[in-house]
Order: sequence, then structure tokens, then C-alpha cells
Amino acid sequence: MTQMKEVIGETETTKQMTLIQAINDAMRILLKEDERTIILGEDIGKNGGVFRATEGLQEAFGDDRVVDTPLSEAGIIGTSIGLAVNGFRPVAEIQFLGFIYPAYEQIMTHVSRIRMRSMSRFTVPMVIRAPYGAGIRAPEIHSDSTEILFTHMPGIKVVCPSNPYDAKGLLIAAMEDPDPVLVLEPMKNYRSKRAEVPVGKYSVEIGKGKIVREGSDVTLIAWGAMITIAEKAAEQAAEKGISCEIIDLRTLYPIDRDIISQSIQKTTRAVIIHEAHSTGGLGNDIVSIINDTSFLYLRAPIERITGFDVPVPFFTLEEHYLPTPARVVEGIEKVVHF
Amino acid sequence: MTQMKEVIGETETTKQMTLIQAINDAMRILLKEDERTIILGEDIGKNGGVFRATEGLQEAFGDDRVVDTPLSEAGIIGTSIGLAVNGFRPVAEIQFLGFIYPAYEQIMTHVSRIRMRSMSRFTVPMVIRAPYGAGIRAPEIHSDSTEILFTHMPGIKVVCPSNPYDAKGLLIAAMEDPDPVLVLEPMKNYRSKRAEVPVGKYSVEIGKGKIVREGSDVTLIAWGAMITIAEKAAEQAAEKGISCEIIDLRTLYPIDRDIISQSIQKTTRAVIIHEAHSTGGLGNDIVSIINDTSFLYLRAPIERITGFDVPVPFFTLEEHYLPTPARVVEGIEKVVHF
Amino acid sequence: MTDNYPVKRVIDDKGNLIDERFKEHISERLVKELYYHMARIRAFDRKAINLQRQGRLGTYAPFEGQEAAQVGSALALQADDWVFPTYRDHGATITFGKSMTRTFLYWNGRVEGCVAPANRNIFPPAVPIATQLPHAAGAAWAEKRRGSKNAAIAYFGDGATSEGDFHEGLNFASVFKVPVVFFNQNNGYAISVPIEKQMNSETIAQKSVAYGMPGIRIDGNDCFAVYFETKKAFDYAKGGNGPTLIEAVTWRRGAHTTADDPSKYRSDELGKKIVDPLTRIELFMKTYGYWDEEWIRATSEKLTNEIDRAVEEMETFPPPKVEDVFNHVYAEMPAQLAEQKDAYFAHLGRQ
Amino acid sequence: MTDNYPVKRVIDDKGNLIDERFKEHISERLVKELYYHMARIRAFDRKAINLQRQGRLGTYAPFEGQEAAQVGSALALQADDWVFPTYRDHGATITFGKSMTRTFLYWNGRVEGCVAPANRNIFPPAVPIATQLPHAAGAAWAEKRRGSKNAAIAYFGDGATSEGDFHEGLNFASVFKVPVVFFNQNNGYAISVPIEKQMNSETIAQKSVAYGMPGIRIDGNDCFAVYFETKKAFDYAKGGNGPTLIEAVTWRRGAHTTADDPSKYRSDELGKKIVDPLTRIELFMKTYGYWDEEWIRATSEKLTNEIDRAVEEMETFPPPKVEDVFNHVYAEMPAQLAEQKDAYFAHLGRQ
Ligand SMILES: Cc1ncc(C[n+]2csc(CCOP(=O)(O)OP(=O)(O)O)c2C)c(N)n1
Ligand SMILES: Cc1ncc(C[n+]2csc(CCOP(=O)(O)OP(=O)(O)O)c2C)c(N)n1
Ligand SMILES: [Mg+2]
Ligand SMILES: [Mg+2]
Repeated sequence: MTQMKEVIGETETTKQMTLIQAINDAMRILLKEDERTIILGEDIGKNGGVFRATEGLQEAFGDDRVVDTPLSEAGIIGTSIGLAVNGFRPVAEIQFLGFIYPAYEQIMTHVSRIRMRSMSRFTVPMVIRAPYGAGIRAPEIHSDSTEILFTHMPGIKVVCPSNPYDAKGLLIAAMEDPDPVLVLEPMKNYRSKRAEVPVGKYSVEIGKGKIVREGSDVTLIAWGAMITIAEKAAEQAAEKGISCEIIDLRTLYPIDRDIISQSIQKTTRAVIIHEAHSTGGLGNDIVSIINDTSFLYLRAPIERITGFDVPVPFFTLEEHYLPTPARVVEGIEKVVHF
Repeated sequence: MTQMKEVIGETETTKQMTLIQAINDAMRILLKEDERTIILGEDIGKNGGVFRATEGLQEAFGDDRVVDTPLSEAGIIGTSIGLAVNGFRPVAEIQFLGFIYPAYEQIMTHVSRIRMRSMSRFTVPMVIRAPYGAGIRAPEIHSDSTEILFTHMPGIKVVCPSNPYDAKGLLIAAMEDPDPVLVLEPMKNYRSKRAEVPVGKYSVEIGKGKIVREGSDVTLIAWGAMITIAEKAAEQAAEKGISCEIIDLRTLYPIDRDIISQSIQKTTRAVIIHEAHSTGGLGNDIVSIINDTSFLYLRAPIERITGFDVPVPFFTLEEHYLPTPARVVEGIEKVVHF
Repeated sequence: MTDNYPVKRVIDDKGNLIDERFKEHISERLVKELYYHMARIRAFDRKAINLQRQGRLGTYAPFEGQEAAQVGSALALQADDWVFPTYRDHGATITFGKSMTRTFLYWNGRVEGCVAPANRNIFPPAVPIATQLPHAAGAAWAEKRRGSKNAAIAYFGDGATSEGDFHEGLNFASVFKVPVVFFNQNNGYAISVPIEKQMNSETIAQKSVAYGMPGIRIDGNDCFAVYFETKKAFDYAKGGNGPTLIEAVTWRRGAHTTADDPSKYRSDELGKKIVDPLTRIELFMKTYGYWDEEWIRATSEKLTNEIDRAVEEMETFPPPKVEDVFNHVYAEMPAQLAEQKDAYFAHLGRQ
Repeated sequence: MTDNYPVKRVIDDKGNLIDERFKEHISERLVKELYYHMARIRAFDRKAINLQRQGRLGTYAPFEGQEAAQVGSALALQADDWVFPTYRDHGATITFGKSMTRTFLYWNGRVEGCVAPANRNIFPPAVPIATQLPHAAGAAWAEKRRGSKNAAIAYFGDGATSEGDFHEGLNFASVFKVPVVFFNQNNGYAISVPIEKQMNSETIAQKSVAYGMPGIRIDGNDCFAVYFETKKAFDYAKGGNGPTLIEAVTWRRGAHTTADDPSKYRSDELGKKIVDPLTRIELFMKTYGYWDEEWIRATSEKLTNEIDRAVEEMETFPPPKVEDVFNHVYAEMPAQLAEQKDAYFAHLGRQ
């Protein structure tokens, strides 16, 4: 219900969608509405993307608007820059976040800096979509969650939806944003759940987190696939009489500091959950935000339940890399019983 | 004097050296001693490197051991991997840290992971040297300080000397390390000071920070070019009756958590200083370390004096980007008078 | 350009020699070896697909149709040469000496599957496309520097030619004249993207011009052409003449991986005119008198046994060790990683 | 390969027409325009070096010796075309319409120096080598998609050909057949690295073969050859035929930048046999009756005034605004960045 407040435009009708269908729907709407929209990437045409995110789009809009590119990430991002500064609104799919690295130079030195380097004479309103995260038994390198390579990059925004509603709304917001936006799509959640999603156009504001569970003893902060883990942990904690509040960050840059500080000042305890490695993970930024805004409120050291400082292991061991509800519950108990 | 404790081998004779001379000296020693050593990079041969780090080395050791490569960072790192797994010990120079991004994929998916991916059947004992940081009026992109792109990368180590002694010792340690090491060389300090440096071979242990000023009221944590800023700030604070301890981290991964926690538990207050952007900067990791180890000791929120969340500006404005002693002093006063 | 780079063949689609003079280079031993390895890896490949369907293997990348390219090139290697394969080149690596068991393990999400025997320099398969090309150049450079007679081979697909690392790898290899063979399997597709959308050049071989290195185009389904031309490229490399780019024109008969559905992007018609490389060598063997029913039967039985044993070994392989999440990241585990490990084991102990 | 890619010339080293038939294409207007712009940017370049020596400019990248390549190509552009230059192509961008004042500002560490006039699509100079090639392909693609007759040009050096982005940019451009001209200035060196160490190919033009696109090699010190061949490539592009790779063989007479000392890596002898492009056009003008002392003198005076004015404008340009450290990062400043800005301004207020 609260969601409806964020909806703009046609909202009466909703439809059951998975997260991936919601992503597809967002692109379909903007392809229809805005002729500047152009989708490009590897295998996104006839094949509809390796996860079917662009299923049916080339058929509907033509192969000059939904374009299969050569296998060349720097080429995809580099030419998207040219398209974007020259009036188009490219949405580039990177097949997996683990394959974005060849384009890192283009993103770091141009996508994120052209506005500044040209004093806004040229801008790059483009979207980069990338499936990410572990837990689907994919081959190596396919499971990285290196979001901080982009949150430590002034000039770009980073969002990460955990559910179909946010996925559609955030992707539409990203496609309409005047600045480049990286949309991280948790593969694990692509088809894990269906939800009611408005069939019309709406957007979810970039830069705003959301309380997805209210509670009073401790705040769990997570995003993407880790929301499910947080929710399970919160259930288990509830059985032990501990009341958890959960924040779904939704945007990783610029981060919603207010929602974090308000919640912490209420609950006085925090557990942060993310897949990425502990060192350098976004969790450390959140610790800093709490330090900066809520030092005197904090009753226990903040716990971070994260991936370890190791490459994401091969899939037989990935469950031992990823945060689990059990690990989160231990973190919760630790902060509560400090 | 305390430095001498770390020295191994011939240490009687010392010589005045700048940081860049110390770097040169380290490579010269290992080129002489270990025929597996091979130095490669752009303009490092006849030209001796754009900063003269490799001055005279090609002349002394031949152009098959000190090799000018094509302008191709992924090529440099990629072939170094091949050299390293096949018995050599490459030291690759990247001309400026801001030009390492084209090689990011090679570093992220291979340099740092080959040991794990092959269960130690193949290893990559290589060194990547990169001048870095702002403050020398260089053109754009030449002044990045994106160390966290590598500290958030399990499998590689990252060191950053602030002075000639550490530069030589850390580079030798890096060249002898069984794992890949990124050596970040603060350009601002290349020639800023001379110091007595042993002419023989010695190493500075990777993973160990150093107290470079003892104090009791607040701990300043910094590295590289920021040590000078911290020292100036400490002087100014001393005039106001505040006693600062300064930690020179020296290694950015794996970080010396003990030196941090011991100092904080003594001084009970911390100011962290770095050039990199605030969001995602290593400062946040240090905040987490203090949270994890010293929560109950802390009398004030930790202050971070950092570069802003903006691309490093063109050089006429870079002084407004970089932390200054004045900003650090304000941070010190803030934590002391909290 | 196709005139400059004609497709070299030794046998035609019906298994007949293009030129009778080739005969003297073709020993019975070679014929049998080629057949044996092609049959062997095909059986492996089919078994892997079956296992995947039965849920006994993870997502798998089949190579059916590319056996001549993989076996022909692998047999041209010598024991101390270096191999830098992709995820689709386990036909080549198994032929060169990697264990089938380990290969199955790889596709079952086991890092142990990356580990080649100590006497074979086989790199873990490159997953990020084209990244292995500079590695091969570097390993070959090391051989050159130490004055050995070893060389390296890098396997890669048509799609890989679009990546910057393809370009940088070939450029380095040519500038430093290192003993490496860049062995391209042009199977027509990079997942769903046909070669016409991948590049505007008519051939991959012509890309060698950019590096002033020899480029040759061969029928990748003709195991003899592959074998002889790869051998030639190795001789050239080992003779101190530098790298060669080989384009082996072939066809992926199956899906990109078991998670892929080629009917979405490719009509069945397309592959029909391409004669299967195993059929080609069978026809050749029959025509030229190498077909020995008894040997064929024995071979087939032997292979079935070998593969069954490998499956069994894979399935009874000791389970993955949780500590391997933490090991092999550094030579010596940094304190903070050791702490993470200890904390996690303590946690497991409490569960 | 040098046979396949002969160096095209219109005039020889002494300024004589290689073929009298070229005459009819050479109007007095063209001659004067070429001369004028070459003299203009040379004067700019020399002034910049002087200013740098006097401490009135930061590190500067001179282009002396490359004026024919830069002016000849820039004059082949039309007003709505797109230009993607490097740090050394301000000769071309000034000719195309960028202000000298802004160009000076760029080299004085002012971001305002990146901003081209509103009626000229000139991108900020690419500092990371070769990154601009895919941008040019993308901008050209946009023109093609909207059915315009505009095209793009990407400038880059010999060293840039070694980067992956060179390869990926040319590949995209050829696959999508977009109207772009890849204009290489082969000045023999990438900082200290001579072209023989940069690549094993005899020419850069031949790299076009990899992309199935036309490649041509021209005398980059012959402003007529540059002008005509670039124009031809633009006509080809605008006619819907796709990209061209042009290699303009030239020479950097000075240092890589004012921070560089070429005597460390290059003997003075090397450049001596190369006739300066300005001398070449002067000789041509004298031989063919275009040399008008009065006009030359007036031009020179006019340029001196123009440049002096630009220097004055640069030196009296409003000082950099501290707020520009924070502005232009996003369309709308995120709250946390605004907080950083406010805190910093408050800090400055307290000092
Ligand atoms: C850098 C990178 N980008 C994308 C992918 C995803 N991907 C895996 S295989 C493949 C196609 C490769 O095609 P090709 O090189 O022709 O080899 P083939 O699979 O046909 O053997 C793609 C796009 C990847 N692995 N690495
Ligand atoms: C990615 C990258 N690597 C390294 C550099 C440092 N660098 C600046 S100019 C240059 C040489 C460029 O040579 P070339 O392409 O021939 O152009 P020229 O300077 O001769 O005009 C180098 C290595 C850079 N700017 N970007
Ligand atoms: Mg293929
Ligand atoms: Mg050059």
C-alpha cells in the first residue's frame, strides 16, 4: 500500500511479475515511449539475453533499437558514451557483473566524468544493467558482487532492487535520470518470487531506502539478495524475542543516510549484511555513516555479516561464502547481548 | 634508529636518497641478485621512466630484462602473468595509477585469483608499481588515488610507502613476496625529501604499520603523501596543547589492525586522513576496525578527513580537493572537544 | 580476403584426400591416434551432457563438432608446451593429458577441476573471454628468455576476437616474437551472435595482418589439416620466428552450454551441410583402409570403461573442504583472513 | 605491406606537385586556408611553449611538425561533425573552432579549457589513450541512426593502436558501418617508444584489414594529401559506406610534453631528413605563385595579435571557482555531496 504513494501515472492495474519480468517491462515501456532509448549488449537480441531480460524486445522494436553487439564490454560502454552524448539514451547490458571489468576504464574515466570534464556541456544519461551476486551455482567469475568499485566513483549512481516492484521502478528512474546509473540485478532474485507490479509507468526514487520490516531492538541493513537472508534471520530472531527492523537500501550511491540514522537512533543497534568481501565492502561505509550520525546512540559495536576476504569460491562451496540466516542471527544476538 | 631493527643484510653503509632513488635502488639490487627479475612497462627503458624510477637500469641490465612495452596496460599485466607463472618475477610499471584501469580485468580475474583457481599449482609472484595521488599539478586522470579498487580484491597485497626508507624496503619485500603486490608510490613524495637509506638489501615487512609520532590525545592514521599533512597538523595541534600520535599504515592490505587498536585504546580518539573519496575510501575500513576492536574505548566519533566525492579536479583546484593540515586540525579539535 | 585466406584442407567432406601426396605424411599411427582421441572426447562430451540432464553435473559447455580442431591441435603439442584453454577446450586439454575426472569435477563446481597434472602445463580454463591470450604470450616469452624449445598455445573462439585482450595479446606476441600459436576455433557463433555481427572481416585469419604475423585458415573439421598446420605453426614458433594466428573453421553442433537453447537464434538447417568431423575421419579410414572393426569395437569399449571410471571417481571424490574457501588465496594467510576463517569454523561448530 | 599501403602524396618534399593533374583541385582559397591555419597553430604552439618556460602555463604537449596532419584533416570537417581529439590535437580543434583562450586554459589546469563553443561538437581531449575511439564510433552511430549527414573523426597516435580500445572501437565502427574516420597521426614515437617497439606491422594502415575497412597511408606532412584523403574518407562515411582508417605519417619535432627530454631516447639526426610541413607548403606556394609577401606579413601580424589577445584573456580569466570542485558531478548534487561542500565552505570561512 505504501508503495502506491511512489507510483506515478497509470497504476490501477497490476500484474504478477518476477523481478526479471519487471526489468523487461521497464525497458519495454521506455522503448515505446522514448525513441531515444536504445538497448545494447551481448546476446540480448534474438536470444533475449542469457537471463531473458530482453525477451521479445528486439522482435517488438527492431534490431536497430535492441542491438546485439560484438563481445566487447569496453566497446559496448565506449560506444554507448558516444550515443549518449549525441542524444540517445543507451541501456547497456553487461552479461554478468564479473565481466564488467574490461569496461572499467571507460566507466571510471568517461561515463562518470564527462559531465564534470565538460562542465555539463556533455552528459551521459545512460544505464548499465548487470546481473550480479552468488548463489545460483554459476561458473567462476559469474558471481562477483563488487558494487563498491562503482560506489567509490563520483559521477555515477548505483541502485540494487531486491524485488519486482522496486526493480521496475528503479530501472525506469535510472533510464530517465540525467546521470549514468548502474543497475545491479540480484540474479538469485530474478525468479525467486512473483509480486504484484503496476503495469503502467512509475518510478522508485533513486537515493531512498525503505523499511521493509519494522522493529525495535536492532536494525538490519541489506540490499539485493541479502534482503531474503535478513528476513529469515529476523523471523528466527523474533522467535527468540528479538525485534528486528530491516532496511532495504535499494540505492547504494547516493546512500540514504537519513533512513539509516533514524532507524539506528531508534533501535540503537545495527547488523549489516552483504555478499561482498568484508574489507572494502559497502558495510564499512555504513559503519561510518552510523559513526558520523549516531555515535551516542549506539549500544554495541556494529556487526557486519559479509562475504569473506576471498574470491567467491566455486559453486560447491559458495554457500560457505555467502551470509546465511544463521550467521546473521548470531550477529543479532551478539549486538543485543553486548 | 628503530628502523635498523628491521634491516637484514648489509646495513652499515647508508646514503642520502629520495623516494624515487630508493625505488630505483631496490630494483637494481634484485635485478643484480635474481635473474628471474624482469622489469617491464611503458617508457622505462632508455627514457628511464617518466619519473626516472628505472633510470640507468636498461643500460646496466639489458633491454631483455628492462623492457619497453607497447602502450597496453592489459598487455603488460597479462603477459606478466604468463611470465610469472612460468618462472619469472616481473615488476610491471603502470605509468600512473589512473592508467591502470584498462588492466583491471587482468588484475581482478587473474593476477589476484590464479593461486586460488589453481589451488596453488600456479602462482603469480609479480609486482605492479604505480605512481599515484594528487598535488603535483599533473593533467587530469593522472592524480587518482583509488587504492580501494585493490584492497577490495582478495589475493593481492597493497603497500604504500611514505618515505625513502620504507619505499626501498617495501619494494624489496614485494619483489620477494610469493604473492602479487601492488606498490603505490606517492608522486608528491618522490623528491620531496631525502633520507638516509642503507645501500644494501633489506626489507620492510608487508602488513606492518608504524608509529611515526607518539602522542596521547588522539591518533592520526594516514599513509603515503598524507603523512606529511598529518605531521604538519600534529605540529599545529601541539601548539594548542593537543598531543597526536601518528600511524603510517604503510600496508593497505592486509592492514595492521593491531597497531590501530593499540593506539586507539591508548588515545581513545581517531582522525583518519586520506586523499581518496570519502565514500568507499579505506577510511571506512579503518572505522570498522576501530568499531570491531575498540568500541568501548572510543570517546568521540571518528573523524575522517578525506578527498571529496568528486573526481580529482583539474590542478588549479586540486588543493581544494586534498586534505590540508588546517582541515585535519579541525578534525583533531572536533574529536578532542567532543 | 577469402582469396588471400583459402580454407586449407587435407581431406574433403567425403573423407577423400584432396591431394594424394599428403598420403606419405599420414601414418597409421597418426590416423588411429586422431580417431581415438576424437572418439574419446566425443564420448566424454556426450556423457557430460547426460550427467547434466540427470542433475549429476552443473551447467556444462559441450564441444561436439569441434573434435577435429581440438584433437588435431592438441596432438601437435609436445609434453613441455603450455596450454591456455577456454571453458570449451576440455577436448583439447583431455587429449593433452588432463584427467577426465578433474574435468568432470570442474563442471561440478569444484576448484579441484582446475588442477592439471604436475607434468602438464595446462592453465585453468579462461572464463573471462580472451584474457588468456596475453598469458600465453607471457608464458611463451618466458620460454624464449630461457632459451628452451617450448612453446605455448592459446585457444579461443570467434567471439573472443572482439575483445581488447585478443588485440593486446597478439600485439605483444608479435612485437616480442615469442613462440606462441593463437588457435582460433571459429564455430560461427558467440552464444547467439553469429560471426557476421561479431566482425566485419570475412575471415579471422586476416586479422594477423595487423600484427605482421602469419595467418592461416583451415578446415577445422579436417583433423589432418588441423594437425599438420598446427604442427607447422609450432615448428615456426620453436624455430624462433614468432607467433602464428590459426583460424580453424568449425561448427558447434550443440548448445552454447546446457543452459542455452540454440533454437532461439539459429535454424537447424544451418549446421546440416557441415559434415561431422568424426564422420569425416571414419569415411577417410574406410576409404584408405584404416577401418578395423575389431579395433573400433575394442576402442569403444575401452572408452566406455574409462569414462565410467572417471564418472565414478568424480562422484566418489572427497567432498569439498570448507577450508578451501580460505586457503590458496595467499601463500600465507593474512591474520585478518585467518580470523574470518576461525570465526566461521567456530560458527559452524555451534550449528 | 608497404607496397600495399604506399604513402600517398600530393606534393613532394620540395613542394612540387607529384602529378600536375592535382592542380585543378587546388584553389587559391584552399592554399591560403591551409597555410593560414598551419601558421596560426604553429604560432600558438610556440607561444604555449614559451609561456610554459616562463611559468605562465602548466605542462604542455606541443605538436610542432604535425600541423599539416591536424589542419588538413580539420579543414575537411563540416560544422556539425564530431571531433574526438587527444591532448595533442589542439592544433586540429583550434582550426575547427575551439577558442585559443580555452585551449591555453586547459593547459593551465582549468576545466573551463575542456569546454568547446556551443556550435562545435568537440569532445574534451582524451587523456587515457585510445578511449576516444569507441566514443567516436558511438557518436557516429547516433548520427547514422537519426539519418543525418554528419560524421565523426577520432584523432589518435601510433602508440594508441596498441590499446584494446583501438581494436574495439574499430570493430564496432565496422560492424555497424558508422560514419567515422579514424585519423592516426603516426609521429614515430609514443613518448620514448619508437614504432618498431610498438608494433610488428610495417604500417598502421594495414590494421584496417582486421576490420574489413579501407585503410590508407598518407604523407602526414603534406597538407594537401591530408586534406584530400580525409575529405574522401568523410564523403565515403557520409555516403553510408562506413569507417576508414587513415595513417598520416608525420613527425613530432619537439618533446612529448614540456616535461619530456627527447634527447634521452631519440637522436637529433632522426628528424633532420623530414621536411617541416610549413616549409613544404611555403615551397609549394613560392613555386606555384601563391606566395604573397604582403599577405604573409599581414597574416603573421594578425596571428601575433590574436595570440597575444588569447594569452591576455587566459591570464585575466576569472579565477577558478572553488564550488566547481563540487559542481558538474551530477545534474543534481546528492545530499551527502552537498554536505561535504557546505562543510568545506564553512571550513574555508573559518580560516
Ligand atoms: C569478458 C566476458 N564477457 C562475456 C562473457 C560471457 N560469455 C561466455 S562465452 C561467450 C561467447 C564466447 O564466444 P566465442 O569466443 O565464439 O567462443 P565459443 O563459446 O563459441 O566457444 C560469452 C559472451 C565472458 N565469459 N567473458
Ligand atoms: C591508458 C594510458 N596509458 C598511458 C598513458 C601515458 N601516456 C600519455 S601520452 C603517451 C604516449 C602516446 O603515444 P601516441 O599514441 O603515439 O601519441 P603521441 O603522444 O605521440 O601523440 C603515454 C604512454 C595514458 N595517457 N593513458
Ligand atoms: Mg564461437
Ligand atoms: Mg606518437
